[in-house]
Amino acid sequence: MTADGQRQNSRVLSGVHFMLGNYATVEGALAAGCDFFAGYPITPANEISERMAERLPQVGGKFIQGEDELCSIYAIAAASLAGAKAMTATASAGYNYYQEGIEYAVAVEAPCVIVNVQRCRGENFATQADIMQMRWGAAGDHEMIVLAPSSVQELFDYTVRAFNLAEQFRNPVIVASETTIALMRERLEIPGADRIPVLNRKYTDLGPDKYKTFDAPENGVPDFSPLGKGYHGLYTINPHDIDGSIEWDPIVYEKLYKRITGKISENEHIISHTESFQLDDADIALVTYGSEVRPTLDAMELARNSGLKVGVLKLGTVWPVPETRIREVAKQMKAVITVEMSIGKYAGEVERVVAGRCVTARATKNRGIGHTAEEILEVIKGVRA
Amino acid sequence: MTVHIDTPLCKGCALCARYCPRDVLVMTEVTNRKGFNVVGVINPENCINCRLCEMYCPDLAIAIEVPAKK
Amino acid sequence: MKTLNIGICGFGGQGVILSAVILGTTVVTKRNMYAVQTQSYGSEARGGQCQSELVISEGPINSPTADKKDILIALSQPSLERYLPTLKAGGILIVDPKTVTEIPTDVKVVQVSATDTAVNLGNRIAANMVLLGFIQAATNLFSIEELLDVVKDYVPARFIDLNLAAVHAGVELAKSYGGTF
Amino acid sequence: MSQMINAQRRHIRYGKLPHFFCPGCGDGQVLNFFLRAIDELGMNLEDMVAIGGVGCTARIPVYLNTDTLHGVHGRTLPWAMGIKLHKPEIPVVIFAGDGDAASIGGNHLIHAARRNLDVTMIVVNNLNFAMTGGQVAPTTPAKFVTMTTPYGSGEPPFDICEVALAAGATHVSRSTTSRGPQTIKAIKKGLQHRGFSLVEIISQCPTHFGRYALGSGKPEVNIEFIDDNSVTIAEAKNMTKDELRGKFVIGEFIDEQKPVFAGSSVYEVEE
Repeated sequence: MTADGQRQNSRVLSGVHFMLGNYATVEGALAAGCDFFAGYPITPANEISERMAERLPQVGGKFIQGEDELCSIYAIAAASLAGAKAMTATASAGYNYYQEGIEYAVAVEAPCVIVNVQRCRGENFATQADIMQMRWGAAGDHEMIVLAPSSVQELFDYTVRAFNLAEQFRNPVIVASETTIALMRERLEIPGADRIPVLNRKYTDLGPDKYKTFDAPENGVPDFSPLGKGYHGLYTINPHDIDGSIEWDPIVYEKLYKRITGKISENEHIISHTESFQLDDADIALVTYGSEVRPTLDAMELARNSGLKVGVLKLGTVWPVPETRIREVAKQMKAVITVEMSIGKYAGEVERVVAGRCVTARATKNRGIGHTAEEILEVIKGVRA
Repeated sequence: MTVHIDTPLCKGCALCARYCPRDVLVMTEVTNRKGFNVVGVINPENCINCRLCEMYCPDLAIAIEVPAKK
Repeated sequence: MKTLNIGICGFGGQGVILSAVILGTTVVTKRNMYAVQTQSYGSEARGGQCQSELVISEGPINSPTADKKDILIALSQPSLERYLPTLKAGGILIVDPKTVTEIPTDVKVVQVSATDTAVNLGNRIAANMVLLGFIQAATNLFSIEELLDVVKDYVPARFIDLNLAAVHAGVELAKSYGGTF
Repeated sequence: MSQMINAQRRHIRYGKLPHFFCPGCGDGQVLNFFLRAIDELGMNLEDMVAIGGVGCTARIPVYLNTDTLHGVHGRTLPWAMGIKLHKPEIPVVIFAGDGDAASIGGNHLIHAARRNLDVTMIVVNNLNFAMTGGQVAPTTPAKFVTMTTPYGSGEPPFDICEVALAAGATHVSRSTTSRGPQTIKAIKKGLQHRGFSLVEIISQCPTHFGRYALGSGKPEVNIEFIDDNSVTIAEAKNMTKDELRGKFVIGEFIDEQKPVFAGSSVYEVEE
């Protein structure tokens, strides 16, 4: 059965489907072991909630439609502390509210996955304008892991990866979905359950007398303890010592935040995921992410057809910035062009990393629809000239 | 009956003295390390083990010891 | 065939999106091809203009929409007027003469009496299934059995017989039209 | 003679006392009452999760030797929902001030009551925002002076119990800190109730409400104000609406059994 997989109720819908992007997000989450979802209605993320409401109870999970976004984000953070693999989904305006709970999840290191189907302000048209709010929105020092899928297949694959990274690093992981791919139906191949890598957080081997909630090596991740089993974990947003106790001490505070951020920034090489297309002989690299990868690849082909040596660096993870790879590419290029669907936000990051190693330019557009290949080609030609 | 006052915890709110029906407890001029005037026991023989002081103390600073039966 | 771009447009409620989804599902799951389906519609819950695009290819598809369509299926007069400029030069326009009154003469037009056929079968709601049957026979992108298998998955159980009959009727219409495009 | 310590102190996390509450604060008393209720019921704190948001009352769970979530204003009930739905067997108790429960978290309160989420919510209502320095709260009686109502509050106050009742809570009661035995009993009933239970405790804040609204920082002045304005449910029955204005009605308002919340979408296998 393949009609968006609607009539199966196993956890992993292995097989070939023609599936809506939002549904593929749900199937990725389930394949990764998601057993808790809380969300609040908002277009164009509703199909995620609707399918979760149908699918989660089938596999023994819990679905909640919260009274608002705040309820949803805190419910998943707390369910995560109770041991759940938890997810929520929203669209840009709803994501604003999530910042509050994301700050908490970061502070107490609660693994969870947040899907943000980016939309234009108040309207359900395509954009990538939240790229900075997904990185910097929450208060306080923090690092974020943000994945940017570019297709229905990647909505599935990256959601699985988001759960794995969340569990591995005990941090919220954001799937930067977009109207474009969320409301698109496309070919989706779901592998057999045995071929989907699933990571689970590490529980402590220590007893409650020896265990300390936030004890971890430098840039490391603390082992997890179950709730209600006598570990008396204190999960507070306030600055806390390794035993969880509220402690205002500048040294303790600095050490805590260096570890919470360092576990991500110092592991960029493990987290980062990029793909390269025809960069080996190229002198112009197009750097892009999310749905903009699609017309950018077409633009590369158009450019190659007219004799221009153009390649593409696709960023599967946008945060942390894949700095190592961007630097490597920039060294070999005459120009790096950032392609994105906003006023030009991530371009600033790319240019920061390129740091004068070559010329930089931007193809930016934010009018509810992505670039066409021809529009990108024009920018390439402009840089050439 | 022995009324134990954990003076480092006492904040001198005097609620124990307020609830004591037998005037066993009274505020003193003694200050603890935090600078609070602490409560003192003046006539422990009057204590009837009602334990209201223990129950109303916001600081868990009072314990009543009942003598072992002979 | 490298890629085939199909546009379907009409009023909301005519099955514009479902038709594209069924076509996409059939080529992807039965023929192991690639397809991308997108849509756009007004903010009305029902009615209003509605448009769906389907790109079919033997390999992965990058840009999800195409400026110019190889096949444009127009199910209402206003949507025809709006989307006719997206028809590729030499492309095929498919219209239902019942719902499109002013049929252009400067493009290759195929008239499919989908609504009348569906009404004769008992319910005009099955007009889109007549069109799907027609497209199957006219394009041969997939077999009628493959199409019927997918249709069964997408329509409510109580309407299956009606819809399967409508698909068969569409195939017959294509035969009278003269087979493939 | 060796020093004997208070028996309830064995429940305090890492023995961390003195706590940070002001002298004579009702929150310290509620902490004490709660621990007595736990002991009398023979419950084990280590099996439980205690939740506090932000504010003075929210610090109570920080001292309890339980698993604790703390530090975000108003979101105690969403947290509780996440835990209860994933691990229904874990008892969850919330300590919320009037700011957490009625102001920023008011909407969550309505919906948790409506759903009959199986948690015990102890609301310590000290009639003002205390931790931030004594600003007006949704429960501050009309015309009283606070730091943000220097000419007297122009806002009508809010009755937390009535809101919970109207929203469908299955156990609601109100007591005051000056009624120790009754409050311990109310907390015990709240903990034993299966379903949403709200136990409101009217409490003194000598430092802020006392000083600004009542003109005295002495705890007993604040306690006497609460006592003087408290009436039982039985007494209230014979009072007019005007007579009841500004009064704290004390007692149990409802105690009934209804199915508890198990998720918005529930899978029922057809036989």
